[in-house]
Amino acid sequence: MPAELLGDMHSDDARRRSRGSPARCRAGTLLAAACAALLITGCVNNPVGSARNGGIYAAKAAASADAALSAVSTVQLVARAAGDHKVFGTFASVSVDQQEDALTEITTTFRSIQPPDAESRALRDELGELLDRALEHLAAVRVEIRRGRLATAAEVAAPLAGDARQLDDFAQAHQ
Amino acid sequence: MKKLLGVFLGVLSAIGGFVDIGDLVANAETGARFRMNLAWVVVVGVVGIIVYAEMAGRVAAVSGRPVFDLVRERLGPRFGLANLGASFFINFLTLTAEVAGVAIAISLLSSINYLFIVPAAAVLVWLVVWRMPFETMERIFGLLGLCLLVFAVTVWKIGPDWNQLLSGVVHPHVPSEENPFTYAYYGIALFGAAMTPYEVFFFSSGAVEDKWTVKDLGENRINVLLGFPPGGLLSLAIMACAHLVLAPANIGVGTLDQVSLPVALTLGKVGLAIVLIGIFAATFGAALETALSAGYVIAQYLGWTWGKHAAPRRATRFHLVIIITLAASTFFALSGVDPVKVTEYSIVLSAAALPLTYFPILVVANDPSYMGEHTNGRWLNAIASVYLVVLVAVALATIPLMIITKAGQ
Amino acid sequence: MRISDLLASDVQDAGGTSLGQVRDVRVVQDGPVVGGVQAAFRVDALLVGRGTLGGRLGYHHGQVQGPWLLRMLLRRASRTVRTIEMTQIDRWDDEQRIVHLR
Amino acid sequence: MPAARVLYASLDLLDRQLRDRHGVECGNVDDLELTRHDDGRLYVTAILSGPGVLLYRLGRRRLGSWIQRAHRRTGFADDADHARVPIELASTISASIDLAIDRTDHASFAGERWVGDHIISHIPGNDHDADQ
Repeated sequence: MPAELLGDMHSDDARRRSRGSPARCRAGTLLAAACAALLITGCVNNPVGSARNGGIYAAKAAASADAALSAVSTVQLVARAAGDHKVFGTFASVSVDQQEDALTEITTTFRSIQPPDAESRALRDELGELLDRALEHLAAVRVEIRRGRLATAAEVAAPLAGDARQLDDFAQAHQ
Repeated sequence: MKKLLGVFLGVLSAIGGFVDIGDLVANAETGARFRMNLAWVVVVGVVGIIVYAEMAGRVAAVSGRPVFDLVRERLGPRFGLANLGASFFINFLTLTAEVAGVAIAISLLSSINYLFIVPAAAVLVWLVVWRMPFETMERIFGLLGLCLLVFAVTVWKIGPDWNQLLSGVVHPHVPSEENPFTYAYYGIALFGAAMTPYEVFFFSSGAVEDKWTVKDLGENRINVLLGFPPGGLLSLAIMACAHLVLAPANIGVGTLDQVSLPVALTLGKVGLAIVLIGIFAATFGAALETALSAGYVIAQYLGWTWGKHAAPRRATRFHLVIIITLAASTFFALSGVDPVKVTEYSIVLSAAALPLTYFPILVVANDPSYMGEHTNGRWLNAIASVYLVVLVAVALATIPLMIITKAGQ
Repeated sequence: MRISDLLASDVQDAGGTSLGQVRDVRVVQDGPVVGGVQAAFRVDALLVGRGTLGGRLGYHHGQVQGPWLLRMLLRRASRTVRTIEMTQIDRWDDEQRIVHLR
Repeated sequence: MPAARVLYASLDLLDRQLRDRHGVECGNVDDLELTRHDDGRLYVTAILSGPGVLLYRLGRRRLGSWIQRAHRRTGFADDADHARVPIELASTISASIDLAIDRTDHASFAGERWVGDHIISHIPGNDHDADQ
């Protein structure tokens, strides 16, 4: 609803006192400024809250596992496609680099959340281990592709299948 | 015959020009996460942009007045200024996303890190705005954008179970593991991607630049009616690819290479090359339109001389605004901000800002002193009014949903 | 003097009670011929009241009719707009921006 | 004699696009000047448009007037008020308002010329008409 129309609904005296001063114009620019502030934080990094109780921690762990699974699956597909000559070396290396960056950020963001209780600490260790292993396997694929050995990329990516399954099970278990 | 060829090329470039970084990301993300359950939003969005763009084009052709000229005239300078601030900010975000998209497409072809390519891409955009004639610019990038039809070829090649695919479209439901708020948030993102305001700023300003008259109204309708629906189908093809290939592999779209993966897996290197060229052309064309829109909205609000046709020396402040905005977008893209996230924010906020420019256009399209016998008909007004209510509802729901779902987490 | 001052003026009747703000100014091109070409625009009446947007968009004293939804919405908002002829005006204090009626 | 034309300032005049004699945009109608003639009646005597005028109308009266005065001194060689266009020079008043002047001697051109001289003219190809 246009602001000016809303303005008419309020009492006319209030508007007369602010007569001449562009109250509505300030409201518009305030709205834009609020959007800008909201965005800049949102765009740069995913704001991470501390997990107050185990339930929230488990949900965040599951979300991290889901995101990690996405990166791992992508690299699996890209490695297999590279082996089948379905993608260029350039595409494969850029794609794997980006997924590695994504997985690294998921891991650091997850590690920065404080586990509130003993059970959560167990979850952190379990998922932490899983993420590190996946990161290792993913790095191996990157190196293989970066060296141009596309044919063997799929083999090097084989362990990722196990990581993917475990990440998927973890995510389902703590959804 | 030449006229027919002109119209044919116009329709093709409308199809090629419909999809931009917002459509690529939104449709792939929703396909991967919600399967085809949000496809209906694309259909609603395409009908909306047809109504909105046709009205804006007709108003520009009959009254010779582009969008932001009318926004100030009809809403007054104060509310027009707030409207200008919001629209310019969202256009800036979209421009940043498009420039980053161009750079990523090139990096996927050349494996140079995309951050190095961003400045070069921005300079290339500026060069085209500065020197290339309007029609040539529209034609080249519109037609090259047709390469994105390879998404449709991919869906056909995969040969999916069509009625299973269509069931998602016809009987949409919120998937069990997703909450309705996120479903609504992605619906708004899709809607904002389909009904991008900058397309209307560009469309109506282009009509004034090309000196459209009442004679061109027919061509305007053909371009919109024959150009946008196939563009919408192309968006659904992108969604279907993600649904058929990415969703089963538990892949959520976070980067542009994932969007093109289904094509590569199905059609191999040739398909991949074509889709990357298509993504480059679509995002480059959209970067041109958003860069020009930055100049259009400010120049039209303040009454400056503006226009792509005239030599830059005859519209100096218009071109200065474009140069400054492009430079600012380049710095923002280089600041390490996640390009897919910026795209998401730009399309969601676009959806929220739609009533700001849609409302004045709807009013002017109903003003006989401007439009004469080209004033809106009863049926068009009925549809346009329904969309106004939908747009206001979307606008009110966007910010709360953005907070509840933490931007679609 | 500028019309923006008049548009920002409050209209008060002889007793000093406010009738609302000047929403629009009606001008008629029937003044003395100026520059040998056209008649001058004479300020003929003030539109006073609350609903601004309806008038500004053209629903109140303009020709905009449709769409039905907006006409209903905006017509009701600008129901209270009243036309005051210049003859009813005693004086316009453009410093204080108050129009005093007779 | 046809009935005299009736217009409403906010609806039909203010914020309209101004075009010069060649049809080129040269600012918007930011405000209108009123003058009281000896018959006691108020007449619209000029269209006001240019830096500071819109600010004045938006409520920033002092800042608007200051910018207008400062601009008047620096913007043009002579000391005429280029932000003021006598109403009789408005040849047609419709969707936009055509003025029987050249945009180069209108107040809003000062900014256009400054940007042209100091920035745009230094970039090659600035006089190339994009449509050749």
